[in-house]
Amino acid sequence: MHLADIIGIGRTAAGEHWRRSLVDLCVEAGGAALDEARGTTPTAVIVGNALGGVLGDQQNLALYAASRLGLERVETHTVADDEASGGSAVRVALALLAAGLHERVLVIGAEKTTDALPDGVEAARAKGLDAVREAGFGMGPSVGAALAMRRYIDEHRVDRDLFYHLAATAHAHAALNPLAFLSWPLPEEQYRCSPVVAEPFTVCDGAPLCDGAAAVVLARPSQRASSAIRIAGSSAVSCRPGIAGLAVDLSLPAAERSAAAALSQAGLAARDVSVFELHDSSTLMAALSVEAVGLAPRGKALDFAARGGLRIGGERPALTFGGLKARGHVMGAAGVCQIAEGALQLRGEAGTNQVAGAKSALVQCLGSLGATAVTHVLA
Amino acid sequence: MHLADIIGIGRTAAGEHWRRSLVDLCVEAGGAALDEARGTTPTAVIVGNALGGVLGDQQNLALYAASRLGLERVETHTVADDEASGGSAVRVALALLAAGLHERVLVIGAEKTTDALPDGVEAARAKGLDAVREAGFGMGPSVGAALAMRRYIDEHRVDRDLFYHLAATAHAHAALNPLAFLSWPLPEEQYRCSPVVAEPFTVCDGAPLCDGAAAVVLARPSQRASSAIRIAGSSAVSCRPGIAGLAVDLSLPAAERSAAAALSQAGLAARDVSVFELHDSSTLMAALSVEAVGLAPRGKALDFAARGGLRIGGERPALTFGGLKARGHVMGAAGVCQIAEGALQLRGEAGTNQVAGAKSALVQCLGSLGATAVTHVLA
Amino acid sequence: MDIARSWRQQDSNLRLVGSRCRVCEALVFPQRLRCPSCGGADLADHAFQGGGTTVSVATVREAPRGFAGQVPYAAALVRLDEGPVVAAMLADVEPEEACPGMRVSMITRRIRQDGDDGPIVYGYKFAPEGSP
Amino acid sequence: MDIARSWRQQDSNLRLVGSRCRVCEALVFPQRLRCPSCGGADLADHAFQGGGTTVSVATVREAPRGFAGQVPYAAALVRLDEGPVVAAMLADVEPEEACPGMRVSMITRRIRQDGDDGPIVYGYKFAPEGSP
Ligand SMILES: [Zn+2]
Ligand SMILES: [Zn+2]
Repeated sequence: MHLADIIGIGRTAAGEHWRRSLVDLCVEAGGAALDEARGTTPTAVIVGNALGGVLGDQQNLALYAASRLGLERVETHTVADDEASGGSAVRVALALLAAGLHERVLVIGAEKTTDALPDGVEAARAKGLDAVREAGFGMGPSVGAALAMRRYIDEHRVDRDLFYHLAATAHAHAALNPLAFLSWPLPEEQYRCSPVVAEPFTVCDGAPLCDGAAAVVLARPSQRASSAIRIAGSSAVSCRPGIAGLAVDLSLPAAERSAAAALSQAGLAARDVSVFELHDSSTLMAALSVEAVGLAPRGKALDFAARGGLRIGGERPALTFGGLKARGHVMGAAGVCQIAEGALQLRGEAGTNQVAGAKSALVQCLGSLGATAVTHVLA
Repeated sequence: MHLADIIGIGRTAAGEHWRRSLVDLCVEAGGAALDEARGTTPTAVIVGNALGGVLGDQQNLALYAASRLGLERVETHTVADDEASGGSAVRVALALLAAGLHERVLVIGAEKTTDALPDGVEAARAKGLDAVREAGFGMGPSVGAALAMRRYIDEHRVDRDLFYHLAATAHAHAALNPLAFLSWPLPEEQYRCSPVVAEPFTVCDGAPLCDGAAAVVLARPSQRASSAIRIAGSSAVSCRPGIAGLAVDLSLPAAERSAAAALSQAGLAARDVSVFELHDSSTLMAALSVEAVGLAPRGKALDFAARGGLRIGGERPALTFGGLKARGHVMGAAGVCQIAEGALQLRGEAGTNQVAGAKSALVQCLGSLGATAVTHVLA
Repeated sequence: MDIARSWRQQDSNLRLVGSRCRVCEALVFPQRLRCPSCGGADLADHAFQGGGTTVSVATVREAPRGFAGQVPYAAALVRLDEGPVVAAMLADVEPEEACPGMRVSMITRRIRQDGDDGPIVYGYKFAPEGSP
Repeated sequence: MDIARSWRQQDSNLRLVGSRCRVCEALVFPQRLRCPSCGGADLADHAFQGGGTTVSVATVREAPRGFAGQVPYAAALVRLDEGPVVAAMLADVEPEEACPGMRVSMITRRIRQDGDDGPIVYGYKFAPEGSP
């Protein structure tokens, strides 16, 4: 399928943007994307943002982002699907384009976490799990991942330290990316000595929450031949929220279905895809994602990563700009950031992060510990 | 145009639902709509909600609503466009249908305000205005409406008490509606003696925030002849946020453009429409809405209401179930609630609130004091 | 602001009240308005017995806001004897001694405080069976 | 949590710093990254003089959280002499004496406190011109 063209890309660094508000971040990334798509003015602005509500930030964010970008008389929507917000925003934009309601849509993902203290951010994030039965009983995404990680170790009989290789892959790629938050290689020793968050889950198993934004201008498929990157597949699937199901089954059914549907639309199999941007909000989620997308059999994601299978230059290059784990976890911005990174790969503009000869990319964004999955295939 | 059919409707009462959580309200309204649309299972669930984030409630709400309704493997999105969230959710659902991505979509609008104290809710609501320059300096929607109301009185040289007739119209209709929150007629004496919130704006000028939810099941237009109510026009427009612009210009350009576009799609003029559900979040907003939609010239909305022009049985029946002002202001649920009410009118199922011979309805939902407008025309 | 919320949850929190579907007999925790198995809306309250077995355990050392005063604590998934799996903290056990496969039963403890002056919320935790 | 936010806003709050577009000379308050008139990104800081005229006034008696201690107060829209209209509280005037068309000038006052133990935020209010 040819759902849309990506005709403009903008990204801020992932990190601590003390001088920027949430709206500022939208304007910085959105403005850069508009500059790239010069000569075309979008008539809709869709913003994905996860925590702005809980953290008391600007509401009706897409309205304010559009207005500060000088875009008046446009359709604006703000999508809040937890960590999948960015992917969902792209998805809503595609629907507006495919419905023939707009010719050009600006999509922004943005998150501002550093205005709040870390324990408050973790509590805010926990509201994306069951707010009453999980968040209300002390379970956040890190505790949830820890419970699943313990099960993964027991069930698949793997060494706990093998999770290192997923983090190390992300760090190795982030070390090449000037916009990354944790832009350095991760020594195995540092991983092993990392402070415990929820045994067996350590600080180095989690992706660092930070500020950031990314934007793309999407256009209805042009009739003329065009060098623009195409969105060739798109699928959003939600099912079965809950830490219990995740940890008991050790699978991500929404991610599996969403990836399969998006690949099928694009006429591709996972083995045909050049680049994988996955939702590695923790090493545990990275492992389950790698398996859900079909890059390794159940229980074998860690081995695959340890063999270098996910490295740039490896069999299935993934997290090529550092992933959430080392580029930085920009929450609601993540999905748009991934799309921008995938598109840069296909343009051949990924610089030191370039995957040689990249022709297609699978980009998957997850919310509520994988219960919501949004996958796009670029070609 | 024939954008979609409304094949199921569900509503909770507007009021204080102490026994219901935000997710429960979604399930109650959504379940009723599903029951009406029996035999069809939607493959997407879109939820509009305004305050759940700021008030620390369940995030990724559409995921949890879908799951609690037993809908698995569906696409879910949560839309947060301030008070326009409900209208936006309908709009996103229409885009998914028109894009051919789904055949049936469940749309839910839900809001839960009574878990918080009123001053906290007002502060939360204020984040839908400019969070830094307005909310941060003590301006909420009520203060904004007060500043605009003072200008309206000065500019149009009207008596402050003339605003009574807009509130009285809503109350007269709510008195007939068993699901309304303020289900009684409003005596003029009570209006005149109402406690001041922000002079000249009184408690009786504002719409009472409360809990509530509404849902509709939308279907792609059927090829076969069908008695289902059709959505014949749809437009979302955002422009120029800010109390200053509102109060200086005393107009709602987003609402004007959105109404004009939706009517044009439906092939109707305002004078052809049987029922108007407008966003009367205050008497001031009601006046500007009536003028934006073209029911009265600038500055003449109060006279028109005083003449009974907006009453059921009057020239342009509006707020026919009591509007936000007296049915109750369910914030992010309002837009879906209005759609449900409009559809009931066209089905002839509005009971004591029925507008005789209703053939078309204009439904308009506003966010951020009118900077975001979403209009649908039903026929 | 959380007083109404706590009040609404007290049956679930204090007595493990969930729902039983009158149509398909499915048991679910916590209470539901619709049956997750058959979609029906005819549900009755059902108080679970409180016995169960841990499925997974994690020792929490960095807690979200509201729980910091309790670290370290063991978070667990407990499969109730009637079927549903509940996420809860363990009590009356050293976190490092908690492990998957332990028999536990429900007890009532202080769960969290919402803000420094907010209400204290009581609810279920699980303790090793036979602990005092 | 609002310390970073307050710090970021201090130029705007304390010195009415907005932006001037180097392309089209538009003046805007507060600071912008993009010019609202021409869309350009070449903007310089611009401190407004602080003089202006009230466009509308409302006496607030029921305030949102964070402002209750100040009621009654006059909220106003002030058109700065350079053009932009600012929403702000009035000071040094009885609320009922405030009216549209008053000449006012900017002063620095305490605006709000974020929570009982949160930081106190200072910023602009407007007082009648020539008041002490
Ligand atoms: Zn059942
Ligand atoms: Zn300019």
